[in-house]
Amino acid sequence: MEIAVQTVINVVLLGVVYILMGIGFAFILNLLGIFNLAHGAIFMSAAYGCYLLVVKLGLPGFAAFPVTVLAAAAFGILVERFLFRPMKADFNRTMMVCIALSTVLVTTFNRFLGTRALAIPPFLAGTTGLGPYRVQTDRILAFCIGIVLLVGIILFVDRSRWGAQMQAVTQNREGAALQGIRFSRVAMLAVSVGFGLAAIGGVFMGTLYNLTPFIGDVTLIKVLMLVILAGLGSFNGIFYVGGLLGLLYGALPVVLPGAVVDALASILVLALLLIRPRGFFGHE
Amino acid sequence: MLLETKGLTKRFGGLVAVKDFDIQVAEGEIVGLIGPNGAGKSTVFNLITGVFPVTSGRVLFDGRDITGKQPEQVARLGIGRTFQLNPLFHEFTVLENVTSSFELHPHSSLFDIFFNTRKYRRNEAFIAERAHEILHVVGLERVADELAKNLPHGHQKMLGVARALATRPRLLLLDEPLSGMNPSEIDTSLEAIRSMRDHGITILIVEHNMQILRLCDRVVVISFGQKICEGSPAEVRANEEVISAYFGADYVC
Amino acid sequence: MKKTAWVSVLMVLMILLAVVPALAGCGKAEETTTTSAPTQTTAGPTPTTAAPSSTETTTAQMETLQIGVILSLTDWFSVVDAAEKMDIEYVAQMINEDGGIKVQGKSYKVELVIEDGKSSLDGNTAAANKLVLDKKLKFVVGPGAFFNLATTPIFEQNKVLHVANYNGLNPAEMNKDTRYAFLGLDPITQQSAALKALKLYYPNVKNVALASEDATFPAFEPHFRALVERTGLTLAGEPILYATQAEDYNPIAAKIKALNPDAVWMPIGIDPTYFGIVKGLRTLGYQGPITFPVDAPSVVGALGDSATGIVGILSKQVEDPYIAAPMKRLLLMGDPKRHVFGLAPNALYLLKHAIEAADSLDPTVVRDKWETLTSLPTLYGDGFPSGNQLYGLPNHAWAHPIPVCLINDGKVEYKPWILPDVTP
Amino acid sequence: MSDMTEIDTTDIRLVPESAVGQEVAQTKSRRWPGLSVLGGLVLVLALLPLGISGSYYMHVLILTFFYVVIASSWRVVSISGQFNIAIGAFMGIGAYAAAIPSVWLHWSPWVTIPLGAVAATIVGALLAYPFARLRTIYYAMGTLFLGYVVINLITAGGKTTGMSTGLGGVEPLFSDRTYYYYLAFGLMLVSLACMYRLEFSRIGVRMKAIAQSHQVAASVGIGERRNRILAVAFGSFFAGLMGAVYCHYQGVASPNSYGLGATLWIIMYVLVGGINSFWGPAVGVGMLLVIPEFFFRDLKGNLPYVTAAILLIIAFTMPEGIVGLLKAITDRVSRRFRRGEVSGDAP
Amino acid sequence: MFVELKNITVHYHKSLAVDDVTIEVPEGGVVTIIGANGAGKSTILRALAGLVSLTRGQILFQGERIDRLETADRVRRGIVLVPEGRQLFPYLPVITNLRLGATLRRDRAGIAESLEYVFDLFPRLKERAKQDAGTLSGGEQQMLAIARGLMANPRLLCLDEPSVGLAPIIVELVGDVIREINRKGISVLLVEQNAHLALGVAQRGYVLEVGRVVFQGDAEAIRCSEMVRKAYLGG
Repeated sequence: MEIAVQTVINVVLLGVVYILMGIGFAFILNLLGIFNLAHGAIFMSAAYGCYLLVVKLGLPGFAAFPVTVLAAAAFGILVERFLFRPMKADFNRTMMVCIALSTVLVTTFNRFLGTRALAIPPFLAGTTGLGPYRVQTDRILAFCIGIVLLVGIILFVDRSRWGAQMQAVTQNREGAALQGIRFSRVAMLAVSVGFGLAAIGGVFMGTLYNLTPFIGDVTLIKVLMLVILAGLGSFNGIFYVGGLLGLLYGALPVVLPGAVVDALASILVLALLLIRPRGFFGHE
Repeated sequence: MLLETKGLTKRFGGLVAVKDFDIQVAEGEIVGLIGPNGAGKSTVFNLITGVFPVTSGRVLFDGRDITGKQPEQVARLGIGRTFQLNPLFHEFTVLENVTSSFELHPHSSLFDIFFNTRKYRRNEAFIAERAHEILHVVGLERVADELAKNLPHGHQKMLGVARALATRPRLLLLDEPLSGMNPSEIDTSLEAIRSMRDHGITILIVEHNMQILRLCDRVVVISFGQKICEGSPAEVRANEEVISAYFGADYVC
Repeated sequence: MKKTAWVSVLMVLMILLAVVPALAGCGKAEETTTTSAPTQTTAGPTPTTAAPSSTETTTAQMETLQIGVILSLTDWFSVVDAAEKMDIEYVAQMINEDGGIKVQGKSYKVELVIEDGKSSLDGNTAAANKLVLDKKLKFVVGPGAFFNLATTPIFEQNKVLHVANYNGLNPAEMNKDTRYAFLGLDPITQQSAALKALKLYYPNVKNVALASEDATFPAFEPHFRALVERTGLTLAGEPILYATQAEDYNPIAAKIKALNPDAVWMPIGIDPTYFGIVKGLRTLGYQGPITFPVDAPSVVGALGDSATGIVGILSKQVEDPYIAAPMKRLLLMGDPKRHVFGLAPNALYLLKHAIEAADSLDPTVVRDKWETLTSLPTLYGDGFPSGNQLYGLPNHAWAHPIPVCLINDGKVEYKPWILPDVTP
Repeated sequence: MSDMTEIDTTDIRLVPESAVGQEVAQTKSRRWPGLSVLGGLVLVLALLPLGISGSYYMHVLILTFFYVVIASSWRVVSISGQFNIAIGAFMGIGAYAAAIPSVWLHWSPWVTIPLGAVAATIVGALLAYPFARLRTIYYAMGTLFLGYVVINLITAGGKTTGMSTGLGGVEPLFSDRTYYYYLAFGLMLVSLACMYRLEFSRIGVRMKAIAQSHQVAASVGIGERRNRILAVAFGSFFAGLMGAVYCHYQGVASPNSYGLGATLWIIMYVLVGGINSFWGPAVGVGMLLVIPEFFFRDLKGNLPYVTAAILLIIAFTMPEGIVGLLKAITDRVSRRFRRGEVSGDAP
Repeated sequence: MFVELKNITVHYHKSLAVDDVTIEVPEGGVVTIIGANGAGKSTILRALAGLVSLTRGQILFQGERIDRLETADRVRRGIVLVPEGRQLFPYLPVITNLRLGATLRRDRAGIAESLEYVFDLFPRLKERAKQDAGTLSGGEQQMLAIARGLMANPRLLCLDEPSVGLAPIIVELVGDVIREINRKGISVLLVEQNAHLALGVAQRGYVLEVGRVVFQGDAEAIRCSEMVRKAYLGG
């Protein structure tokens, strides 16, 4: 019973992190048509950034968290302006740029901080009772922040002016331009929000789990799965598929040993992809 | 009948693009399929050539049921076609566009191609020669080495026809061959189409330029996916009611 | 047909690319006094004179012995190996301060040639080739873990004596035919110490849950089962295996807890996985002791309050009252608080003593002598051979006393070092 | 595919035969300088072992030969419009199909290497069938996950595959590296010749046609599915072959060499060299693999910065890769030359 | 002159699409460009909206050169294109589509007023305000496209083939709407191949053939020109 409860908590939390990452990735993909293969590296860098702020500069966790996210968002603006825009959405060239960016970030953190596994100190130490079960307080905190953020994102996309513009560009770029929507600004916003969300995911992961320069690689694969399975251009789908992946990776390790988990989960994803090549929630 | 469709119907989701459409094309005829934009003319072509699966109905070619065949199989049977948009291999030169379309006659097997056998070389030499001939016929010989994407619109159209001719079709489906052409180009095109017929190719043309009436033996008018009248050009032109309803009153005046 | 022009340009470029380094390679080959024929076993190390820029006048007169080192400085395994690089350099410095390696009355200054194994077998192959073919080295230290799969064949073929930091028990890494392969630490003995310490400090423990990274585990499994039995414990349930590359280790922790064991034993893994599982276990409210190879300050730093009830092996700290003298000296050479794995440095240390014992710079002679030795000094105290039967080689794998510490409530308590059981 | 159609000689010839003949002759004579340069290069590489025997450069060059073939085989798949992110996996299938019988059944390498190549081809062709439904980005992502699945299966394969640590003890083909050099070099020449033949024959034309417009291609009788499967089978044959030879050369097969990271770098070789030209992969391998090995060896851990910088420079300044740039330059020069000619003729 | 396209030349890829065309639209007028498919009509509108750049020539808006401006800046000046194929946002509700039309406007009151105006003009849209645009019928989508264009408070509304794929009854309605819009003082540049519709509402017209203007003049003159009748009216 206890293992079941713990599994449910794991599934939900993992799902929330995947969804945050997936939405960030999807913003960039849908608006700019760029498969941001550096998303995992951004995720990792943000986790390290937060670690540095807390441990090296002694900032309290609650201050370091927003600073990290804002810094990532600002970095996103720079990346959009100086790396993505000159590539003119050419698939091959953006791929090269993303891999270069990812390589630089990973190498840098590996060179200077990669000599041991680190962890961001907990925001709220200790555990909290949840009925008869005990749960790490940070997990509850992360879960709450995650849910608040998800609601915030839904509202942002559905209700705000910028959200509507982003959706418009996603659905019909030329039509959007004709309404006077400036693509470059919306693209910048999308990349910076995308990087910000990746940073949030990174800080969560860095706090709850551990920090190495290579955590991004694993997460990137999950995010790709998520976005493709949800369908390009889909927003709602990310929530469902994020939940599904959370379930796969939160629950399967309980019943299956080691590498079999990855094998089974990836076969499942591939099968789904072959059944519905355009994803399950994508338009058309 | 060379080509015959029976009760051809196509649905896209809830939208019925083509409904119960029947058409007959006899060997050696030029048949025009006319109608306003969005009437479903190109959809009919795509159903005949197997690009879209048919919702219901049948397509018969030379008495054989070809419903549900893949586009390349349809091409192999002898139905060539041109496209309204993107009708070319843009990155190929004009000449390559034509030579690459010589897939069926003469045909070289994979073995021949890979090992560059005598037969393959002979075939290729023949193809090169024939391609020049075809380009000469459609008047594109001078631009043979230009990239297809750099051609002006009218030339691209003609190249589409050249490409279709390379398959040596028995039936040629032309999708708006006259659009984007100036009157003198139109005259040459009409002449070219007529000479193709004289070489024994049966032709079905989709057009909304009324000048095509000069060329056709028979005309089928389609609107909203349904055939609304059929007959000789004179008969159709005389059918005032149809014309005014679907093309505007000025067509009649 | 317009292609010809650029094809020519390209070809010229490619020829230049191929010819220039080739010429450079030829030039280099002529410089060295040894011939490149690998069959010539008498070829010693390249005794070039020391670099003139050396500031130390005492060592300036010494000849140099280049020793190759393979460590993964980039990619995922650098979490382990980047720290090793610093320490092996300190050990080399230590050896040089002590007058270098003394062979036939001459002193040789140790100069390390460190290559990056890139955390992949491909990278290790390249690194080994570089050391063997390019630098013509006759002695190599490393790599660690299963990367020996890639390097062993190259060393064997070129008769290069190599001391692996530790290995993954794959027969391809070390078997009766790999006569030039030596092992700095027999990994089984390390785990024997872990169980012994567990039994010693938690006498009530009757059964242990075994959780391991899955890839190397199959090779270790029979040995681990034997160890558990020999220590007088039983396994709680079947071993729990997990993939190295996962984000969330909580499911693993939940699975371990569900076995309800007296203690948890994690023999194989890397720090991130250990920490993840311990963190998970403690938040789940698991109270029993956990043992795994740790670096005490890292554990405390990464786990905070969760760092309790941990039986750690292999933590090397200056404040450890039981610490062996050479290890203490190594720690004091840099920041004493740093994270020391101490496996590659130990391999180098062993190699130095083996060469001196053989009194020769010929790898074959050293090997023959080494196979007769039953004791050698290590950084951890006196070393002894282990696993002669297992590897089918006499005295090729070595073991040494293992440091032990207990961590409770974030406090580290050092315990006397444990002499592990010899693997048959 | 039987060949039934006879050439119809009754067609009227509008172009004199001599004109066609002239064109061919001209082409041949222009090819000569390129061929002689190529021959020179082959000669130099064939004689190189005399100079660098037993040196590390030999290993680098062997590796280069392998990767030139693998990157080229990826490009062959790509000319049919398929951005296949599973080429590493096919290499892995070849490698493991060779390594497993070699390690566990002690089969001779002369059997296992062809076995690896054939296994990769068959698996590639079979998998290509369902994937032929996917196009563009969906195909790329589908194959990305395909590669991921293959690696995961290898990793979950227990003792048989050696899991993530790799499978050691694969029997070597030769004891002397020079033989490997010639084997790899020979295989590269043969493979490149095959690929050149494929690309510049009618098969390559078909593939390129499909890549540009599968609808137009179908309308002239070029089947999309069969040609795409053919491309994948052809590419995976060479990938599998090289994977198999490479694992015998190295003595191990490890999933790490065939994963997403490895595949992405193979693709980077092609993109850097130029995806639109036959020699692009070779140039890319030279740029990203050979040059860092030869000129930046002392950087060690900082080496990734160099490769990242190369990628950025190429992405920013040469959208078509290095060969693309060279081509553009020579094209411009020759066009200016030609224009001069034409204007001279004009009245 | 209100809007003036002066000797513009446009290339698509490398092929010539519009060749040295001059078109003038007077303030408050309705001008039409007719011609066959592929004659370059749409290209002219796209160049005017800033979706394609000019190879040569100028575009003047009240004497000011606007051919280097971004699309958004042209929309801000009041040049709004209702594109061919409608280019709606199919997965957004009708009301959001309309509001996006007013992206550049900041006057809340003005937007509300415009909204009321378009709902008056197209009562059907009001009924379907909450529905996704993609679920509307063809005619409703065309109305939505025009309404969205009106939301930007245009001074020149460019309509590209508004009659495509519409039933005859609806085509009539489109004609009425254009007249109604024009009555409000908005200039209209109409591109049509339905010459009947186009010449019915326009005061002035241009006939385009392969990227060149071959005939221009009053709507009536065009209607009766022998050459035009022959080429485009099936005479």
